[in-house]
Amino acid sequence: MKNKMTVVEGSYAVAHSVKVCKPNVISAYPITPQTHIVEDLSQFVADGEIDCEYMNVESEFSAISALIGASAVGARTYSSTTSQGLALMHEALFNASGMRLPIVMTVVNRALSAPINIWNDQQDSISQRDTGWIQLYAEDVQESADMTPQIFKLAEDKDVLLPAMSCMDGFILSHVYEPVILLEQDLTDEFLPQFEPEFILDPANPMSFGAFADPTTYTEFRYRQEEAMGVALKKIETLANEFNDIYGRYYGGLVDGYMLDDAEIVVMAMGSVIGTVKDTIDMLRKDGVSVGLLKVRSFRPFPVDAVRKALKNAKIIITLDKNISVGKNEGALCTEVKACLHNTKMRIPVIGFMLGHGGRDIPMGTIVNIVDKAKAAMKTDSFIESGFADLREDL
Amino acid sequence: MKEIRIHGRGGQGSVTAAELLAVAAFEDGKFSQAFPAFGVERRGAPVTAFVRLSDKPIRLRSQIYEPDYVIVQDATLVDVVDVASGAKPGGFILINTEKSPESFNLNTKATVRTLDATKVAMDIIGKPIVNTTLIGAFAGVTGEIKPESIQNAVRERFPGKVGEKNAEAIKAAYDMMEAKR
Amino acid sequence: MTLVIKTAVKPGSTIVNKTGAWRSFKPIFDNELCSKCGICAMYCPEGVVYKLESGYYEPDYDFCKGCGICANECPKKAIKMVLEEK
Amino acid sequence: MKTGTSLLAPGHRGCAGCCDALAGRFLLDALGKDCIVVSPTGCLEVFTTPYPESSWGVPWIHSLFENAAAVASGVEAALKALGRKNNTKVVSIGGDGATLDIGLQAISGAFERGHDLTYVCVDNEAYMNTGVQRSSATPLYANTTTSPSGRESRGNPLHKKNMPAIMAAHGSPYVATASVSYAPDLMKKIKRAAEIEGPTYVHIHAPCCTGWGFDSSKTIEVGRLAVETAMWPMYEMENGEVTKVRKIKDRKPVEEYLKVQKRFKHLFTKDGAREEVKKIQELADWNAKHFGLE
Repeated sequence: MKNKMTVVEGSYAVAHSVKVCKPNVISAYPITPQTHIVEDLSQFVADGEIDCEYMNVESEFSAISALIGASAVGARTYSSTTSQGLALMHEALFNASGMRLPIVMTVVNRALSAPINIWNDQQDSISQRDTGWIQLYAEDVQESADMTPQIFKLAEDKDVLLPAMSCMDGFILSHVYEPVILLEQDLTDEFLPQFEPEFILDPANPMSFGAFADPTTYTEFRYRQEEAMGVALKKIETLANEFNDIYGRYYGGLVDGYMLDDAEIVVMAMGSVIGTVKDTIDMLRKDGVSVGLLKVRSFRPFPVDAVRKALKNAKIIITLDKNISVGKNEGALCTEVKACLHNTKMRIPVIGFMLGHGGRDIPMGTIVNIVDKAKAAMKTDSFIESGFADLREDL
Repeated sequence: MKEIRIHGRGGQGSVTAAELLAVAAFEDGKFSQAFPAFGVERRGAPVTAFVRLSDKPIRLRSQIYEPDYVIVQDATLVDVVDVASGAKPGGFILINTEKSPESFNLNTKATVRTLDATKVAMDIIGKPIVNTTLIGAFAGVTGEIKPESIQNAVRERFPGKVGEKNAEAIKAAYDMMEAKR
Repeated sequence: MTLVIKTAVKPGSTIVNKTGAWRSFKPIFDNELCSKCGICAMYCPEGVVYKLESGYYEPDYDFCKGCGICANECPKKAIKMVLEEK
Repeated sequence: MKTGTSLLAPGHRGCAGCCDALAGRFLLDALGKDCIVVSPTGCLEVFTTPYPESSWGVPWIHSLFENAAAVASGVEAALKALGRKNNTKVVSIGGDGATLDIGLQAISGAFERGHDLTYVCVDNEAYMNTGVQRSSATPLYANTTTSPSGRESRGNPLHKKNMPAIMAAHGSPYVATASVSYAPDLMKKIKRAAEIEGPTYVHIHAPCCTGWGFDSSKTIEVGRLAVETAMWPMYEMENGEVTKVRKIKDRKPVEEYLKVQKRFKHLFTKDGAREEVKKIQELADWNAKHFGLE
């Protein structure tokens, strides 16, 4: 495998993946740290390496709006954004999912203003969790690259037809240079079928899209989205395996465990912090600490059953959230995991730690401290409230 | 795993140096990772970039606090930035300067090495661009990467005459430092 | 669930909604006065004043909402609005 | 078989005497079947597509209030990318709120990018869909629910935004003003706009009986008065230059237009508002002079 690797920037690897997925229309607006992806795609267009309409629009709002039109015409559509840009798209995100248009977008995760901050956390995509978009989170550059064709195939599946976000941590993954296998065109052609929707905007068969639904039908539109998310849940597993058959790489389906089976303390997290957690676990295991990891790949749909199954031997659960649900004093993953365990016989304490906001670094020491707190809680049976893991005392 | 921290000023090519080291190390058969300490700095401001080299795939994504090696692109940075911060005993701090290592009163257990990379670059490349010369010197000091691998990485990144001249400077700096290893 | 929600809707399907029930005044066309100019058809907001083979015009009362534009615009005053008897 | 059956089917929920329904029908009569229509949120969108029905006999899409031009530009780009553009016209039709206010940025972007599309504004001079609130297309001194007349107010204190000039300034090859009261002229202009390559714009003046306060039978008559008083100048612009105007014979005083509408009633009460009417007359005079209407 190593001889197929090359050292490139994360953004380039993802842009390359987009290229081999052959989108018909790309529409994007530049915003740090997403810029390198759209610059690379623009260069591919300029060099004739990709045959598509590339739209340099005047805002993120128009970027997503243009793709709504393009997708309804039957085009494979792609965009990439982050932070404020994603927030600006908010209204249209609901629209894309409500119209069941399988637009694919790489979200290069970044903090939200104010105060203005260009660095990584996951507040942007997490804030869009109820928009009806699929959300997958990647651990490293290779997974970000590999997620792209998987998510196109998932979104465009005729039983799913939901827009989807492939989330990668800003800078940490988008600007890192590391060895990666750039996706092969022939394998991608084999893996990813043509997008052939049943209904399109076509004068030969003039259907209307985006009708006005009153109280007698609106609920059922939303229900069908929920149903499609249920289908997506199963397909994410299948696609991960199909991808493995063709490309020979696997990252877990909905979730993935590391040193999990015998672990008393289970750390749950999403995105690029996973690697640091794995190294920390290796170190702690040497000291005899019974700790493991449950990586969450799919946040929407949320894999309730898979999480319950994976946590069955845990004694205490730690969630790491690069987001803050202000007013709840915990992050979104923490809330989801707690909700997962409710209405079951599993009585496992869940302690949520919020960290890594606005690009604050997460060194192994921070993870060690968190695990220490969980250890102490297990020993004394004392309850620890969720909260911030890396607050400065001097500010 | 070996960890490297590069100090420079915006516009001096610190991030490119990190990237080239990662590419060269990978060509040498190691796994590598390079990333900048992302900032909003503009030309002239102090910047930092990081590199990790390992025999195994690299998973760790935090910044580097205890580097095995430090590269300082501009000796004037020593007054502004704590370039020796966390440097491991037995490691090296490589500074671009015409001065001797002893003239820097750094509080560190790492070994300080110096090279007038600006002169080497001026003589060979004809421009005071020191990032490539310094990573050549880094290879000479540490023996972590083959100079040929760095030369190849530079040739690939800057095809043609520019790459060739840089490759020449890399070899010269390597030889100067390797001789004193 | 038997209700199948499709996001795409069939063309021209509002035809099932007979808006003639909205009408309180009904346009009555007098062919004696009509000059067959077609202005009544042109300015009908429902698009339901149709030209007959004879060249005269006739509204489709299934949809006519009785707005009175046709009567107001008729240059020959050949259309009268009369109170709907229901 | 009934002759003249429109591509905009009846059974829609527009008001009796609706100007939007007329504009929508004229649009499709002018374009025929080979087009794709994008509507922003507004009366026309709401009353033509009550799920699971649609009045539209051509492919049609509604997304949001402020993004119709962006959606239309995506439709056009996708048709090109998929090799299906051929002669298919991409048209957006929206109200004055969606055009002059909330959707302006998306329109500006689409026109700047030079897409081959036509944007049609049906201007009834306020937010009728939500109950007659003022927009930037509301004329001076008009009474709306958010610019009411009162002891301290003579209605809307601001001037109507000059949207056609804004579109012409974008370098649009064709910009025209039209009126629902002049149907053949309107359809000719829409056809022309659609046939010209690049982003073109048609601004239709459309009297709303409900919002302006006149009998439903008077829609066409009121629209005609706007033109005959020079309150609504009708002209065509090619590449930024006015190339054609509709001349007015025996221009009428603005009172004749204003007096038939409840939204200007407060200007004609016992204690009157002669100054305000005079100001409106000055606007009409300016139009007449500026466009050479006489």
